[in-house]
This record gives sequence, structure tokens and C-alpha cells, in this order.
Amino acid sequence: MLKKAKLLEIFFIVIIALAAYLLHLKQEFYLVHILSLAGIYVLLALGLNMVIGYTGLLDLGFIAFYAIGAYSAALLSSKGFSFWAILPISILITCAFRFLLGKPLMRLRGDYLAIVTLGFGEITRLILNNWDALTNGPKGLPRVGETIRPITLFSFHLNSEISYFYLILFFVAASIFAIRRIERSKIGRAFVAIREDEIAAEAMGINTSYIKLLSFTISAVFAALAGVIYAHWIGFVSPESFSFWESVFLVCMVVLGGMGNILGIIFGVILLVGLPEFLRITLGGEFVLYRMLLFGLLMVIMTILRPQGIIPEKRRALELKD
Amino acid sequence: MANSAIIFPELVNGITLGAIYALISLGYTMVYGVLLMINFAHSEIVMAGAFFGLFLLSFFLKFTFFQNNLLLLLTSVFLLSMCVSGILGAAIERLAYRPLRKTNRLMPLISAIGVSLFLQNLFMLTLSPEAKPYPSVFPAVNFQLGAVTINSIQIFIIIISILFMVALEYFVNRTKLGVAIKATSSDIETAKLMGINTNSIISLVFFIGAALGGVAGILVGMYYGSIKYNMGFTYGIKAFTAAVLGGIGNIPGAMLGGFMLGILESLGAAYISSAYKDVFAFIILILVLIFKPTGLLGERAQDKC
Amino acid sequence: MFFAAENISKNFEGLKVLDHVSLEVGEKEILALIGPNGAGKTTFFNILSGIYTPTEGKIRFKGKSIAGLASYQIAERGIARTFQNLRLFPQMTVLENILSGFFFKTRYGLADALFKTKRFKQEEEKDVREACEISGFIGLKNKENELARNLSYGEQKKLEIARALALDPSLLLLDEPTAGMNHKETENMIDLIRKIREGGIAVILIEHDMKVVMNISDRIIVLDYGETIAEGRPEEIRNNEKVIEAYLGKRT
Amino acid sequence: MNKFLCFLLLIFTGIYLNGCGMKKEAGEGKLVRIALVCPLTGDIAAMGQGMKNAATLAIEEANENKVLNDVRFELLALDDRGDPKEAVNAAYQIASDKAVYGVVGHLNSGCSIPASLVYNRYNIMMISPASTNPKLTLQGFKNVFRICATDDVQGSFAAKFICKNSAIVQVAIIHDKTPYGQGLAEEFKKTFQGLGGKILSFEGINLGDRDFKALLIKIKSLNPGAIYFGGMYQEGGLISRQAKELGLGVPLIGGDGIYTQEYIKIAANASEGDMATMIGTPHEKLPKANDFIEKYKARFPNREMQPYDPYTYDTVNIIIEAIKAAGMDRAKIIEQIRAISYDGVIGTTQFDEKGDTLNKEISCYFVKDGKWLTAQ
Repeated sequence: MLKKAKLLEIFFIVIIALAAYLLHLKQEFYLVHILSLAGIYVLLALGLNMVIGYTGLLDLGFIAFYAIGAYSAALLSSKGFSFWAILPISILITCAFRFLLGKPLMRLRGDYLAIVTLGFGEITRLILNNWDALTNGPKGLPRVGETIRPITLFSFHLNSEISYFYLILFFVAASIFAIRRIERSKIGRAFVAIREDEIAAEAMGINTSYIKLLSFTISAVFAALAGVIYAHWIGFVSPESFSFWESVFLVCMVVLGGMGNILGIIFGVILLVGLPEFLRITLGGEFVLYRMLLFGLLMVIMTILRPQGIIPEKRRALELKD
Repeated sequence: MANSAIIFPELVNGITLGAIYALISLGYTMVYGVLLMINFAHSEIVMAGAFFGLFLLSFFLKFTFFQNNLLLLLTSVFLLSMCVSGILGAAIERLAYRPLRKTNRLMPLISAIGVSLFLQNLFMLTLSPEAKPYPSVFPAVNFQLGAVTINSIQIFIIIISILFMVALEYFVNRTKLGVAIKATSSDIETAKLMGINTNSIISLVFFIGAALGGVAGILVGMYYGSIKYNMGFTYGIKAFTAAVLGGIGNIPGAMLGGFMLGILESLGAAYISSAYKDVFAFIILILVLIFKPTGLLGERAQDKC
Repeated sequence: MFFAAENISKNFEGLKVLDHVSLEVGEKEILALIGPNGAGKTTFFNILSGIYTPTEGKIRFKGKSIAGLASYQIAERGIARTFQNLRLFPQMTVLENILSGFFFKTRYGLADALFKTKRFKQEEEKDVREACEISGFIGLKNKENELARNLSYGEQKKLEIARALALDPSLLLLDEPTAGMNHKETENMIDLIRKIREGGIAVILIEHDMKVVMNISDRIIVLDYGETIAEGRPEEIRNNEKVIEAYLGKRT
Repeated sequence: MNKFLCFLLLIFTGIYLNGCGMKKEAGEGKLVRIALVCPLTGDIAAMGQGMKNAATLAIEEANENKVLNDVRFELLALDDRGDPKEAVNAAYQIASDKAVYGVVGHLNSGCSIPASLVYNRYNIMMISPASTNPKLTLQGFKNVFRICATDDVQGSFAAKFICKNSAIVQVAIIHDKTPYGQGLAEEFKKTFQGLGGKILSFEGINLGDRDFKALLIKIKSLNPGAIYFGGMYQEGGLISRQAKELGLGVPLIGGDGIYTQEYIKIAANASEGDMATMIGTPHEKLPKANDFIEKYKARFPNREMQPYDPYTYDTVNIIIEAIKAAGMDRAKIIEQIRAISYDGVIGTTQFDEKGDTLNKEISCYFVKDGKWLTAQ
């Protein structure tokens, strides 16, 4: 059974890759671009899901770490580092921030934690906007005369839209793979136990503050990954891209799609990123104006009628050993 | 650089700002007291209140009768706008929070964020994405009290806020309904057993909080001169900070927190940096929540687990 | 002594909930903690399991002080508990609930999980095997892959004990294990507790059902208003006037 | 899960077929699209909506006058919400649309710069009517133009104007930290100090702030003769209004970002005497400009003209002009624009090596009785 499911997934990824290639051949760059964008959001949503979906911590400032990833990449790239060198450095930097900022928060109750993370998110944005010496303020990075170097892979320059899409697809697949493994280990079970009942989890010998911090820190890996790719892909970062409502947008994806379920998350992203773009083409620009209104309404309705999301979490049956 | 040309006007500005924060934070603190939830959508009620006030003001100002009678104009604008905001607040509770009362605490918060997103976009789409200028009803007159200059709008805002806060204190402590609110706040189950209709009390709390938030919205419009669909967020988060600073769930605490935050922010903007002025509020919020989550006047030592 | 709590006091906002309560448990002993509602029994459990820190008093377990340790550290040292109102992980399967108790004993890290190392496979396999053993022992065989919330009430109670047993404790704290059970389920539970004791585990239980208490306890301690009012073997407690008064006084 | 994957596949096929459908439409040939990308929603939507009106007007005229036989021009107005990510999305949408031959936009420099990378990759020309960040044209792209002067020209013009025409020697500067606002403010500062004036303070604010009282109290204590503001009308209007309420009755001087009727609406009476610089010759002096205003009023009777409307109008016409000369060839159109000399409503536009306009004339305007009037 397991094998079959895996084959199906690989088959599906290949289909997406092929379809994207067809779009590329037909010069539908916009659709390829939207696919890449959805990929970035999947990375972010996967990271956020680790905190909200598995561990049950509502994080309203997740976008700040995406910003740290993107900014550190832009800074390093203009200093001459290559993408492959930046990737681990940025991830490390982002995780270090996440760890240090997260450490004092682990004692806080859920709703307070949400508000404090919101505060961190806004402080980060204000610092990006005001610390001109480092971040160049609202003017964004790279500065005049600097550029973000293109990504090279085996002396092959990634510069077309489709190559970025493949890069993103690769990282999305790798992330899903890694998250599955974590999910199916004692660490993943500890995350969920904390979400289900923190006091009981602690009574079962789980060091909840430590595990929560672990979840918090691991999630930053995906934020950093998304940030680094974004900076290289778009070639420009500025504070407008990292507002509070962007964090809310992400929370929306996770909640609507299905907390704790990877397929649900992907579905949430498609619903919130892909569908509006799809409708923009078919129904015209007017619809796009109403999308945030609709998402807000959907969030309320879903929490009341179907709090588990469109595709709810499903616990995997373990193979029994008697 | 304790320059009196700066420090006194900044203090007056801080107190005015603080009065507005205090009014808004009452809504957060009362709701938290009763339901232990952060009413994230309260900030949008402030925004909505400001818009209701704007409509009423522009409508009434068409009549010469009101133009000549400032007191009557303000009374009717404030009362009507309070009613509408209050109903909006109670309606949000009824539709978006009440069905979630039995779930874990994050669900109402997520729902509240949804409401917030919805209301902001509703106002943006139906009215305008642009800032709307607020009519100035007051002649800006400066008064000199010793070394302190204070203008008519500032006096008005401070008086109105204090009036409402005193009225609320009186209502909560001295009336039967107020005592019922207090009882519900201290233990909702016991209050139910005592025969209090806790659902109506909760609606009432939302109504009062929202009505005061609506008043604050109008005051913001009057003080700063323009309002906008996304103005609520900043005031909301700062008022929440004020509530936390004073001790969430505690009405006098919210007032104290509001005034402190207003003054801190005003002085911080003047002496440290105006670009970072919003950062101060967030830093206070984070520090208080981490190191003294009970706030300055908070009683709740530990939550029941 | 195997386990000893001395002069435990706890104040909540000036209110004295426990006042110098002491208790000792020997190895493989079953001790019952009884008393009217609000006597402070559950608070006492919360202190023993590290959820609250005592305002005053010492707790020694296997010769070492454990007062002030975090809840998870106490669990690691071998004191497991159940809760008065079920606190399972409802969205997790029965097996996963039991596996959560193996958390600190399972010897692999994040890297092992990511790369599915040999150690990861061995440890996981061992854990699942042991968890299945526990579920068999407790009587939840063939329900391993059901979600905890889909179990019947009685089964959920059992699962909570199974989860506690996964910690491989030498002391088990049971908070009203038979509450809400019918006659037959209660009988089963009594057998189970005896079996657990025979496995070498000491038990402290809070219980309201006097039949159960008299039936299985070696010793009984009676609390009222946060104070110990009586202590002794079941037959001694049965006729203790103070105890009768405390109960009758409450039950008018 | 199988079901879900099938569902995903279905959606994907849907998008795919949809894309094909779009292509067919583009294949008709006679249709020429000119894209306009600017914020149609969000904080500065008023300016974006104005640009859309102006572009609509230009396109309608071109179709009516049959500038090119057998060619129907169409406006493709996209919203970037002032968000760089949305701007890039829009850029790709344009790049995928074979019928688009030119882009007018974007408004914010923060959007123009990342989007220009995309246009450059797909060899589509863009002319920004409003992005003033020098970096835009310093990237070395052959396809990027701008029709407005960079920040430096306006800031120094304002400084010179004040020194020459008023007795103001002390100025406090506020800017909104955007490339535009801070650029203006820095140029003003440099020139003003060079001419012997004194800068009392130089402070940044955040876009979207509405409370400037604390800052203004401090500025008031310094006794400035004027406030120079680098930024847009929303913050500018509030600063002017709040300053006068605090008894700081000095004029506010700003750039083209405050030269709009919205500014006067927000600042109300406080705006009397405030000053703005604007790129281009005052329209009273240009017959074409008056003509444009008449037409605009007739077509959009209830709309106030926004500052970038004349630029947008000219930009669209420049693109049409280039298409007329070069035909339907994206590369040739770019070459054509490099060489163009166009007489429009803002004067004569020609581009230099980098793609910047050579038309650097600036005019000054004052608020009088609730209207912007040309300074004499």
C-alpha cells in the first residue's frame, strides 16, 4: 500500500513538471510564474503548518522569518556569495533568530503567543523599513550598483521562469519528504501531543518547552528557504512584501486547507493563490478586489462549521508488530 | 534636552492619545475578563465607529439647526454612532464567536482575524480605499494653563474619555447589571448557577466595549483629521498593549495602561525617533507579556488549567 | 522510604488548599487518597506530578528530592499519572498515545528521523512492539490504530492508564480510575490495578467509590479541607469517627 | 488521497486549457494591447485610478482617430496594489500576452524595479510615468524608460525657489523614507544648505502613519520658517493639518506627490499657502495641456485629475507613436522610442542614453482658496 502511494506521488510530481514544461513551450510564462509563486507559498505554509498544525501554536509573525531569509540572501548575494553558499547561511541565520526570539515565548499561553509573534512580525517590518544602513529602508535591496547573482547549477545558469519553477518544485518535494519523516517520528508525535494536550504531554515525559522551541526553529528552515529562493527569483526585496496581512494570508491557507495535513496545506495554497489568479484570467480583474473579503468570511465560516479544514488531518496507521 | 517647549506639549499630546487608547482598551479588557479571548476584531470596530461618526457628522452638518448647536450635534452623533458600533460588536460576538465558545482558545482568535479581514475589506470596497478627511467641528483654540498650552480638541477628547470611563466604573460597580457583569467575569459557571443569563451579559459586554471603541474612532478622526479603512490595526494593537500593560481583565488597569502608553509613545517619538514610535508599543507589549503577564494591576495570578 | 511527601502545603492567592500533608508509599503498595470534594486531593496529585510547585514541603522519591522539578522530569524519574477528567490526545491513535510515553526513552534524534537510519528503524520497531504489548496487557488489543476519541469512555480510561504505563513507572498516580464506570467495568479496573501492582508498581489512587477503595487499598489516607484527618488500613478507616463526620457532614 | 490527486490534476488541466484559450484570443493579430500597471486598490489607489482614466482616454482617442488602420488598441489595466510581488505577477501576465507591445508603469519604484527585470527578459518596453528612484534606469536595461524627472531635480528646484522668492532661511524636513520621498528630501537639503539656508531637523516617518503630532511639537519648538515634506499626499495632508492645529502656521512644501486635490481635501483649510513642485511646464502655458484637461473633464466629469494623469496620457501616446513607426515588433519599438521626440501635454519628451527624460522643467504651485495655482 505504502509503495503504491509513493509511486503515485512521484507520478504526480512528474506530471506537474511536464505540464509546466508544456506551458513553457506555449510561452505561458505567467502561468509558470504563478506555479512558482504557489510553490513559494507551499514552502511557507508547510513551515507554518509545523507550528500551527502540528504543535498548535498560533504564529502571526511567521512572515518576519521569511523576510529575514530574503534579506540575508539579498545582502549576501550582493557581497558575492553564490546561491548554494547563501542557502545554508541564511537558514542558519533565520533559525538562530527564531530560536533566540522564541526561547522566552515558550511559557506563554496560546493567545498571548499569537499576539507576541504578531509584535515580533511588526517590529521586524519596522526595522526593515527604518534601518537604512543595513536594509536600505523602503528602497529595498539590492542597492544601486549591486545585483543579486543568478543561481548556477553545474555551470548552468537558471534564468528562465521554468528553471526557477523546477528549482522550487525540487525544494517543495524535498521539504514534504523531510516533513513526512519528522511527522512520522517521535518528534512529530510529540508535536501533536503538545497540540492535543500540553499538560498531559508534559506528564508523559515530554519536555514541552524544548519541543515547542524545536518546532518553532525547524519551521524557520522553510521560511528561510522560501525567502532565499524568493530573493533570487524576483531579484529585489523590500519591506512591503512582509506585512502583517501577509502572515494572516498564510494562516488563512493553513486553516482553510486543513491544519496538520500536507495535502490540505497544498490545497489551501491552490485555493488562495492559484484560484484567484485563475479567476482573474477568466472573470477579469474585478473579482480580485473581493478575494480578501471572501477569505475573511471563509475563515469565520470554516472555524465554525469545519474547524479541521477542507482536507482534515488523518493519522497514519502504524504497522503492528506483535 | 528637557526643553519645556517640547515636554509640556508632548505630555498633553500623550495624555490625549492615552485617553483614546484607554477608551479602546476597555473593549479588549472587558471581553477578555468575561470570555478570556482576545477580540481581534475590536480594532475594526474602532474604524467602523469612525466611519459611522463621519456619516452622521456630514449628514447632520447639512442642517443649519445642528450647525448652530454644537452640543446637540455632538451628542446626537456620539449617541447614534455608539449604538451602531455597539450593535455591530454584539452581532460579531453572536455570529462569529458564540458558536466557538466550547472549542479551544485559538479558534475564536482565528475567527476574529477573519472578521477583521472581512470588515476591513468591506469598508474598503463599499466606501473608498482612500483616506477620508474628517470635518473639523471645533474651532482650534489654544488655552494657556501656566506653562502648558492645550487646545480645544485635546480638552474635548480628554473630557469625553474620562466621562465615559467614570460612567463605566459607576455602571460596573454600582448597578445591578454591572454587578452581573462582574460576577460573570470572575466565574462564568457560578454566575450561570446564580441565575444570571450569561449570554445576554456577554452580548452586553461586547455592546459596551464596541460602543466605547466607536467613540474612540470618532475622537481619532477629530484629532488627526482623517480616517481610513485600515486605520484600526495600529490603534487596536496599541490599545491591546495598554490593556495588557494595565493588567488584562482589569478596567482601571486599562485606563492606567492607556495613559501610560500614550505618554511613553509621545515622548519616545519626540526624544528618540518618530520613525520607530510604533516599535515602542510593540516592545512594551512583548516585555509585559513575557515578564509580567498579569500587568500592573492584574489580579489573575494563574489561570486554571 | 520508596516515596515520601513531607509537610506539603499549597496556597492559591492566600487560600490554603493543602496544609502540611504528609504521605509515604512503600514499593508495590496501593495507597488510597480519599476525602470529600474540595479536600485538596487533586491539588496534591498536581504537586506530586510537578504541575504545581508546593508552597512548602519536601518530596523524596527513591532517595532523591523531586520537589520543584518540572512535570516531565518527574515523569522521567518514574512517576506516571492519569487525570480526573480524561486528558488523552484525542486526535492521535491508541498506539500513538501509548508511544508518546516512550518519548524520552527512545534513543534517536532529528537527524536519524530525517535520514531513516538503522537506529531509527530499530528504535521505532522496538517502541511499536512494546506499545502493542501494553495495549494487549490493558485490554485494547486490535484497537491500536483507532483514534483515541472514537473509543468508548471505559476504553479511554484504560488507554490513559496504558499511556501512563508506557513511562515504565515505579509509582502510578490514578485520579478516580473508576469514575463513571458501570459495575462490570469497575470490576475489570480493580483487577487491572491489582495486576499493575503485581508487575511491581506502587499505586496512589484518588477514589470516591468506597467499595473499590476498601477492596484494593493497602492503606488509606483521608483528607478534609487540606488536612490529613485519618490514616490507616481500610478496616481502621471504615470505623473512624472523624472520617464518618467529614463525609456525613458534607452529605446532608 | 487518490481522489484528491485527481482533483488537483483536474484543476491543473483547467488552468492549462484556460491558458490555451487565452492564446487563441491573442492570435487574432489586429489587436494591440497596451498594458498599464499601477495600484488600482490600496493606499494610493486614487493616483492609480487617475492613471487608468488618462490611459483610457488616450487609447479611445487613438481608436477613434484610426491612428493605425486595421489595428484596434486596447488597454490592459492591471493592479499591482503597490506590492512588489503583485507587480511581478502582473509583469509575467504581460509577458505571456503576445498582444501587448508596451507597458505604462509602474507607479511605485519598489514595483517598477523588480518588474523591469521581467520586461527586460522578455524584451518588452516599459515607460514609467511616476517611478523616480534613480536605480530604475541605472540597471543598464535597454527597454526601460521613464518620463518623469528623477528626484534630484525637484528637490533642488524647490530649495532654489524658496531662497529666491521668500525670506525663509530655516526649514525642518520630513520624509516618508520611500525612494521617492527621501530622494526629494535629501536633494532639497543639499541644495538649500548650499545656498546658505539652515536645516533644523531631518526626520523619517512610516507610510501609513497618521499621528504626527509628537514629531510636529518637536519641530515647532525649533521655529522653522517652513516644513519641507518628501512624500505623498496622504501623509502630507495630515502633516499640514496637524501642524496648523498645533499652532505651527508655516507653509508645507512638497513635491509632485502632494500636488493633488486629495491633499487639499485632507489638509482642509490648513493647506492654504502650501507649495508643491511639479515636473513639466504649467499647463496654462501649453495649449495641448489645456486641450487635454478639457477632454479629461468631458470624459470623466466627476473625477479630479491626479498628478500623473498627464504623464500617463503622454506615455500611452508615445507608445502608440512608436508602434505606428516601427510596426508590431517589440525590439523595433524599443529602438523607435530611444529616438523619439514627442510633443505632448507635458512638453517635449526625449530620452537620454539611460532612458531618462530630457524634459526637466519644473513648475511651482501654491494652494489658494482650496485650489492649486501656478506660482508667478
